[in-house]
Amino acid sequence: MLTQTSFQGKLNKTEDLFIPFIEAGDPTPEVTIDLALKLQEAGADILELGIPYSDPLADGPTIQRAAKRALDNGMSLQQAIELIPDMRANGLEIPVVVFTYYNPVLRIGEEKFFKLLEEHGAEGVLIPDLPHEESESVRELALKHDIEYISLVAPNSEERIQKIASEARGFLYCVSTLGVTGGENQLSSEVTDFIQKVKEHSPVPVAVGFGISTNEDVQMIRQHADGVIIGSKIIRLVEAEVENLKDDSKRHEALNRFYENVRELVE
Amino acid sequence: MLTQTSFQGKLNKTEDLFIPFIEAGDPTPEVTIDLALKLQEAGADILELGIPYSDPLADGPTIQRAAKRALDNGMSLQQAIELIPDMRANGLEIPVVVFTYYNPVLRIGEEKFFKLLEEHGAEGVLIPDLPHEESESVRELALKHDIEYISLVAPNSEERIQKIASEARGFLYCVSTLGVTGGENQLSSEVTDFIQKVKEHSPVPVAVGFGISTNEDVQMIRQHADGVIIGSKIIRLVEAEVENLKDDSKRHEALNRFYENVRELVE
Amino acid sequence: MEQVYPDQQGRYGDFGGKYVPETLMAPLQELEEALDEAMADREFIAEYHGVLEKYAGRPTALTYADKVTEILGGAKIYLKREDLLHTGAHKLNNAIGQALLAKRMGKQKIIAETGAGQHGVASATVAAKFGLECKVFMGEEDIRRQEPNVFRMKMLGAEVIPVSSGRGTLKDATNEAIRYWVANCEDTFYLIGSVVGPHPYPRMVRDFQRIIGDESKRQFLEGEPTLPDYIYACVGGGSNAIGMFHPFLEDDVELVGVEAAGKGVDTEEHAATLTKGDRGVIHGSLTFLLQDEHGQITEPYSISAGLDYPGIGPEHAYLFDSKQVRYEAVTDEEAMDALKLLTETEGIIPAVESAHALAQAFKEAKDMSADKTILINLSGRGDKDLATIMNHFKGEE
Amino acid sequence: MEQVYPDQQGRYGDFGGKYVPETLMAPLQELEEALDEAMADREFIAEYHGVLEKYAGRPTALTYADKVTEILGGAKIYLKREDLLHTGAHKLNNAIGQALLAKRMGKQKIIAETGAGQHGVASATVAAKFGLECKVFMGEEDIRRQEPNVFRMKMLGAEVIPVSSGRGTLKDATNEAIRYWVANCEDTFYLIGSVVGPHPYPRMVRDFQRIIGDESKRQFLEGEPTLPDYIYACVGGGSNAIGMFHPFLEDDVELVGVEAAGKGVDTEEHAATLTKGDRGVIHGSLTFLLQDEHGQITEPYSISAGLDYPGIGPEHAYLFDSKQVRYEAVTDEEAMDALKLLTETEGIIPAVESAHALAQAFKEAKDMSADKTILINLSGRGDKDLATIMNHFKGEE
Ligand SMILES: Cc1ncc(COP(=O)(O)O)c(C=O)c1O
Ligand SMILES: Cc1ncc(COP(=O)(O)O)c(C=O)c1O
Repeated sequence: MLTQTSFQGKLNKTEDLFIPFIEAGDPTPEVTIDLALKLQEAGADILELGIPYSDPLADGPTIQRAAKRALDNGMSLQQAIELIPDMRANGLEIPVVVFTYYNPVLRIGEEKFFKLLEEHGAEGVLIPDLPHEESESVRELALKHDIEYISLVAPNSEERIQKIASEARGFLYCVSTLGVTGGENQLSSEVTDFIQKVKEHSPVPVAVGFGISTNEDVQMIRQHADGVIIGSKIIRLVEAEVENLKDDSKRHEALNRFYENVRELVE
Repeated sequence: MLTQTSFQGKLNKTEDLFIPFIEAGDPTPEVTIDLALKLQEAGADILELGIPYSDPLADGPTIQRAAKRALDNGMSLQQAIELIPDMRANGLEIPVVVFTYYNPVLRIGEEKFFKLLEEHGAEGVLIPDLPHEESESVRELALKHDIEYISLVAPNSEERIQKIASEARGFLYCVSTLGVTGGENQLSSEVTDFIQKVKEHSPVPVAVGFGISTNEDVQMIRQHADGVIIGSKIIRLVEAEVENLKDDSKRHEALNRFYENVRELVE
Repeated sequence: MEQVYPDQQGRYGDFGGKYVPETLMAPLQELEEALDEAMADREFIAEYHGVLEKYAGRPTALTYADKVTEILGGAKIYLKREDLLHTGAHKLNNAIGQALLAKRMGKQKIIAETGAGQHGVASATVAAKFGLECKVFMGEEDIRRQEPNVFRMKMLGAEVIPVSSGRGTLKDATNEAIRYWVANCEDTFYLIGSVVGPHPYPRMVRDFQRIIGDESKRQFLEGEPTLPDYIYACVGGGSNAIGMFHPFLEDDVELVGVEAAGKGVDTEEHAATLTKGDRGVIHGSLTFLLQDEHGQITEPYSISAGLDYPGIGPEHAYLFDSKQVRYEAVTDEEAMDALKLLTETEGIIPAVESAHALAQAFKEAKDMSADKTILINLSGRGDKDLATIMNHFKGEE
Repeated sequence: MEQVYPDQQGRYGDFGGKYVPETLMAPLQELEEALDEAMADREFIAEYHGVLEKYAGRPTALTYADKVTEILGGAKIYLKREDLLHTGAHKLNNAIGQALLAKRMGKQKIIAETGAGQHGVASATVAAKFGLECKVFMGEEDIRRQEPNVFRMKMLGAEVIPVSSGRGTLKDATNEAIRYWVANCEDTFYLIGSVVGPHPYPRMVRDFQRIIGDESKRQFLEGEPTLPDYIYACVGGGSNAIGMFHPFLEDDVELVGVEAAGKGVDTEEHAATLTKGDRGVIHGSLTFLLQDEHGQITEPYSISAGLDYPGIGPEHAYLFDSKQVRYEAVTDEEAMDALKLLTETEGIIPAVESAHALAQAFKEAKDMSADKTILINLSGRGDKDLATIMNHFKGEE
């Protein structure tokens, strides 16, 4: 592939990446747009935009709650994707990676899904319940639609690491620990070895996620990987302000507090 | 047997017998004595003195309640037998048949039981759960102690009727109906045939019991048998006055009412 | 040579007989004749065995309880799994036999007494299967503590008749059933649930339950392949115990019947008939029973409704008296501990009744050498006892 | 010739596969290797069959339901009696197989999800028997309606973990079990209760359940002696149905899977996955499921906790899609009527799940000629459902 992908075109750097996760529609579609912009302001390099799902197998209670809030408001896969042009119109420039479970994709149809992504200016997709072996056709479609298909590797991926890493696109999502999202993370020396090994094979930046919730975590990851992915912790910051964010008269200040908290986390 | 038994000696007639049943100790030992005398006054020819038992298999709810009242007052087989001399001292002249289940007899010992009966002036014994086949040794002991062993026959005794009836002593207790005591009695033509058959074989008077509760029942039985046995109905008359009978100031009148009711039943 | 008990009069030594109101003499005679005829009829026996196999789930398994054996560190422990029988206890063996006999006798109605409700459920079950009308007499206290079984009986189409006399347990239900039978013996078959009652009941129920022992003997000889050194069974009326013991009576096997000691044999609250009772007559037969000095039957107590009975089958009285079987008594507490141990180590929740046999066996097994083998009759499963078990252990959580 | 499904990728036609978080790919690989090795090891197979026979009570009976046959007046009706299996349902067949595999893999901890509680009880049972630590995930709604099973699990030493997400039923319990497994896959064996989940689960569970069909086939040929014309089984996840159907797939037998239509397939409240669902991914495999237009999984409903599941095993999806098996749906009402009929005529109280198979079979049997024979898989006993049954029929008294 000689030409640059849209993802690559929008990514400003390939090191020290900050990749936050928010759930589309949590607590409202409008707030999601505001949060995306605030995160960019706070230094986000890539936005992971979560699609709320009824049965998020890879997620812990925090993201389950976020999904429930979003679903209760009627958020869907298509509506979530349709938020991206609004984000862009309001100044979002960083690449957007849509994070969705596989079933909504199947339901809407894979072809239609990728067309929607392309048309609405998404640059990547991550499907946590579609491992490498099941994703071949999806990866081809992604390629065709100029969407980076983000792969994951886990500490127990073992021999499969090399294959997954070497075929990685966009960035490679390194699951730092066995478990669902939102757990506590203790970075052991084994994890740094694991990251090292992944980096050896990966043609794209290697970002680490799962359970990163403090500034110390962030600093530690930075020493080893090309980026940090922060999900549940960001959701908890949203959750702390959820009532204020829904209130027109309080939203502005809530967003500012959110911004300060994110800055504290990643600076 | 040429000599007369005590039972025969005390029995004034061998036809048109009225044989009431009371439970020893119901509601108190003293009242039992009073009731026995009132029954004699009302024309009783033989007194059936029931021994209260915890598990009276052949008895319906009325006699079960009487037994419970007596047992709650501490009545026992021996105490019940010891009431007979008191009855005699107060003027009771008719034969007394002790009605008891077999277990209390076994417990006290068969020998001792018959000695007690003899010493205390009882003339007969009836053990409803000791059928002919199981009663040989008891019948021998009875004979030895000048106690009449009262046998029962039932409508379904069939071929056994002849044997039981021909060996009967004192009087023969004809169970008029299948069932426990206290039921309703409908004297069918089969029953009169049955009584007839029993009478053919019995050397002693044939009395009919179980479920006789109205003057009409009594009249009907008199046409066919030598006597009527009235149990539950008498107990119900006691029961109706039970509180008054326990009250010294009201006993006299209660006994009179009891007397009137019994007269009405059998006259 | 196997001894032939009972004799013609229904006697096991001094015990047994027919101590019943005159009205029952004829139906008992009719029953005995029909029974003798049936038991001599190959077709009847084949039908009985066919229903046991194709409907009730016989043969039941013989399970080697390896984990509890290891934990106790003594004799090898085997379990005869009557808990796997349809409806959950050995009672069905007998109910099937008697129901087939009732049908053969042309009786369309059956009655039964029940304590734990297992015999009631078994009776209601065979009534449904063979198209008979069924009434079950059950004490009010037992209705309370065995509620699921009450509902099962009703679902099966039986009428459950609450008995309030006495303490409202098995003894009282039996009295009431007998009283009902006296009045209705012409068209009603009384399906007794244990080896109690007047002759020929104790013999009939034994013969319908000895399948337990016959099967165990065959399975043991196939597996081990010798006979067990000890056999344990709980004793309420005594049907599962006699059924298990009978085929081993002439063998070199130590047989142990286990009664319910309730809160202790030295308290007033127990059901240890042989350990603490005296000779007497109950429910139509001469046997041992719990009674006071005046011959009044006393109220027994056991945590298990199925052992909460003041009498015992006359054949047990005889086996006790002649020392052919050893009888022990086990408290509520010991039984419940054994229940817990079996549940946690073998994944089998036994009936509280059966847990009495387990408790005694476990106690003795510990001190035996590893070359000894013991067999415990697991007479039923504990599902019916969940409320009792929950209640008992709730303090411990 | 028997078809070899699934293929190497765990596919049954389009269905199956492994749609799981990356973290589970390694444990699934490890499981598949251990499973293939075990299934090729005669000793393992012998151990599995040994436990089934000596502990769990196999073979279970094949009962000719003469009375219900007579009442319906059509085909001859046979019942495969999984209700007689230890712990009361077919679930134990699979739990034994997986527990033996867990032991062989050196895993000391097992987890399980449960709906009706039968798989939870089966898992807790094998955990006790084989000395494993056990956690059972169970939805809060199911904990409420299957209370006796919750207590049984606790007695057996398992930890019951209440799941409050969703409607608190089987789907949610499964989600939570998978999440737990993701975090603890190194030392924990996930003992799935039906032919669902990522490959190799659907194949493994099927192979541990096909004993039902294998035995039935043998028993039928011994008895009738031809194969049945129709076979019915209820379908929740689909394990009892696949276990029964699989050995008959190549035979001239019409196979009928029965789903739960709840309050009616035209209402919102049902669990009729094949009848009303669409293709999608649930719990790691591609199959049919109940979902809304956006691909959100919808909440199923059935009176029976064991059928209250929005998905179905991928092999069923394939058999449905390829029309090898016919699938029907039966309402709560129809199932409960069939439960009542079987109880009152045959003296067998079936599980509410199994009653769905009965209802469909009875409906069809009526119109068949008397020379047809049908076989119904009675997957479990109704003891666990007494509260549900009581509640359902209480209006009628
Ligand atoms: C499981 C079980 N075991 C034992 C018994 C005691 O009866 P038996 O001594 O007649 O076996 C009962 C009685 O209900 C029972 O249900
Ligand atoms: C008795 C019974 N039958 C059927 C089922 C449904 O499961 P499956 O479809 O996997 O057999 C269950 C589930 O709990 C059950 O308990």
